[in-house]
Amino acid sequence: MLEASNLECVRGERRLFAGVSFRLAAGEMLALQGRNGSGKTSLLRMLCGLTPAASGEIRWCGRPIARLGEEFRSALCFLGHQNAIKEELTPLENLLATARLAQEALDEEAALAALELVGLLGREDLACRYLSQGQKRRAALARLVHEKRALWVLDEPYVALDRAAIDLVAGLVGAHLQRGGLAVLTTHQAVAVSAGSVRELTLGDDAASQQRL
Amino acid sequence: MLSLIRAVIGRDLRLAMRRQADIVAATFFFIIVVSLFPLGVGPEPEQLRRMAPGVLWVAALLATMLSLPRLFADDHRDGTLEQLALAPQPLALIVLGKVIAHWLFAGLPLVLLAPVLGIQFDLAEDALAVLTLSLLIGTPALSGIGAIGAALTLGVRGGGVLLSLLVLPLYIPVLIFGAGAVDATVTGLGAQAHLSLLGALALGGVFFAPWPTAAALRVALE
Amino acid sequence: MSNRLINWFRYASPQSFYPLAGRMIPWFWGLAAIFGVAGLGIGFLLAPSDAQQGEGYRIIFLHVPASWMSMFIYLVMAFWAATGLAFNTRLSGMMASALAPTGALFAFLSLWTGALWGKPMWGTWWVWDARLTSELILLFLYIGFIALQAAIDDPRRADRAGAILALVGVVNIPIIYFSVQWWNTLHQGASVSLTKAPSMAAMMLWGMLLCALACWMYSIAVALMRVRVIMLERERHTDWVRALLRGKE
Amino acid sequence: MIHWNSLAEFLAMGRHGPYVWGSLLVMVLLMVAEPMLLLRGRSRLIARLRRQHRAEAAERGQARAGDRSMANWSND
Repeated sequence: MLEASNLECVRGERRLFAGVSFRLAAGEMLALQGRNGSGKTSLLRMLCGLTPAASGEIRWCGRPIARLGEEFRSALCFLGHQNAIKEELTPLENLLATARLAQEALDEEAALAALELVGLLGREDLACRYLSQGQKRRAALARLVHEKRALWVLDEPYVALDRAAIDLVAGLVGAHLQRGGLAVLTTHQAVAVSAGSVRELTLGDDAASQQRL
Repeated sequence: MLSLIRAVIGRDLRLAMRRQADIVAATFFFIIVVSLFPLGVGPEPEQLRRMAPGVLWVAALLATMLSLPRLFADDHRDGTLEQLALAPQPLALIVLGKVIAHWLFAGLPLVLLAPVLGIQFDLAEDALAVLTLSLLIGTPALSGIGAIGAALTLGVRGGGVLLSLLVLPLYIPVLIFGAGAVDATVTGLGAQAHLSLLGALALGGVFFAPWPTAAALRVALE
Repeated sequence: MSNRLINWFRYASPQSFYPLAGRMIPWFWGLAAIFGVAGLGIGFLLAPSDAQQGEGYRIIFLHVPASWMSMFIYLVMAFWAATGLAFNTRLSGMMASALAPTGALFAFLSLWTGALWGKPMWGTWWVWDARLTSELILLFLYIGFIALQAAIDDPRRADRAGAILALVGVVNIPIIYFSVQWWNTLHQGASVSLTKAPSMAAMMLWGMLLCALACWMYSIAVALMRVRVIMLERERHTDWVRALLRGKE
Repeated sequence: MIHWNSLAEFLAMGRHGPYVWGSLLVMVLLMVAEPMLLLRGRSRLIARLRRQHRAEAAERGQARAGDRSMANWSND
């Protein structure tokens, strides 16, 4: 379903990676690894279509994502490095606003259930600026509970989370894969998911591919 | 489509209400700038009446400039802008929603204050009415055109100053027709033509500006 | 047709354009010099004096070409910006940024010569005449473009942001010009204006055309020089720049 | 053919001399200065790039030597 061929990433005057290719079918997950600055986040942004690749192509269901545009974006759920949480809004408002902007039906009951699952019940009416780092991350990840779109692209989903929350997210990803979804995520930790097959890709392994231009 | 625009407006307005200090600051800036002019040029009613349209309109431009940098900067910082750019609808529609919201909390207060401030300048009733009407028609154009500048300077060094450099020249037609409408009323020429042209600018500003703004936002997100 | 156009742009890669521009520059300098000498010769030595304006009208031989060029260069810049956005070619963005300073220079010269013309003719350095005001705004637009590009570090991003700004500007220039003219007629009524140009003798027309051609050739030459510098700077890590610089030692 | 009778008359430009010559002078000055500045900027850029390229080449040579010494060391 998701296919990348010969991707090259240039940031400023450095080539972060080149010749990155992979293919991901339904129910599969790609775990991106690599040290800091190896271009993991850049690759994720490329997969979303935010950053154009210096060369190479990304295809979704056999068609280039640049051509697909909105059709691709309606199958994509991206969770970036930043939480995309509004400090002034409560977790509940954030969750509902995100769903509304993505044109997804999410009623308050379902949203509350999602917040309960990520352990934010009792804080759903507190402005996010009063939450801890980990709680903010949980508020952001609450989106995933009812997320039905096919491709999840998650940047460091486990960062700032405690053990229980990591297991919870891994469970959500596992359930998503079991439904036939796809996931691409970056991580520094090896976290087992309950279902689906995991492919691994390590960026910046060979010093030759990463060089000054 | 409409529900998306409504969702964006609703979210931005709610955020603005939680951060009222910004709106209040821009509004008071408008009031203070307008009130400073009589102190600077003297209290002769005749002179004040002649200056009023220009002063109020220039102050409105500057007050709008003040709130523009935050139009996209907050969303950019916390990652919401990426989410908006990845929404399965054209980004321009979302921008349109944000422009309307910006007008509601940055432009509308100026419109509502204008008659009160116009009294300070000894404007007659018909001139006050036209002043308010011209601001009502013209300020949406300021929000629309300003959004282009805000998107172009997003995350750029010295963005605020650069923003005024880019946007103020583009505001000139709005200023001319807006202040001209009041002027024409005062001199008894009738404001009809000015107001229609202003309306055309506002329509253009609100409905065409979101497209270059969306393009600039995508460039900023790369 | 469009296919051939794209091919043409692809062949116009910096690597092949750089030496080509280098070969063309001397020719444009030569043409600029010939036209300039001829135009100034006609304008300052041969042309008769104007009945109303005396000798001061000769500033027009400088002012009008500078104004023309400042507007024309903005259009060319917007054209390159549009092709850069449409075809994503590297050369287009470089051309746009190479043209901007020269356009700004001509806008400034147009204001300067306009002021020096206005003082003896109108008795004042500055008149809020529609053309002068539009020229001032054009200078602001150029400065905005240059400042925006200077503030963005990544050249590709700077190109695209500048291109959007240039296109927005080009849509706005007619609106601005129209609004300023409208404003001008309301506020100044029957006062003097540049539109009342002296009835032009054929010789004056020739002088002006030649001066305009000289400015045109000058702009091309300078823009090519600047685009070469930009190319070296931006492509400094490519093999062809390395080879080129090694070859010159 | 030439419009002027004397050089003084030409320079005076019918009392408009300062304005006419002021225009011409500034225009010519700027139009000469622009290419001059460009040429200077270009030669500076070329010198800087040469330095950079040389430094990079040296760095690369050193890195290669470093690899070799590492290899020798691990062989011991």
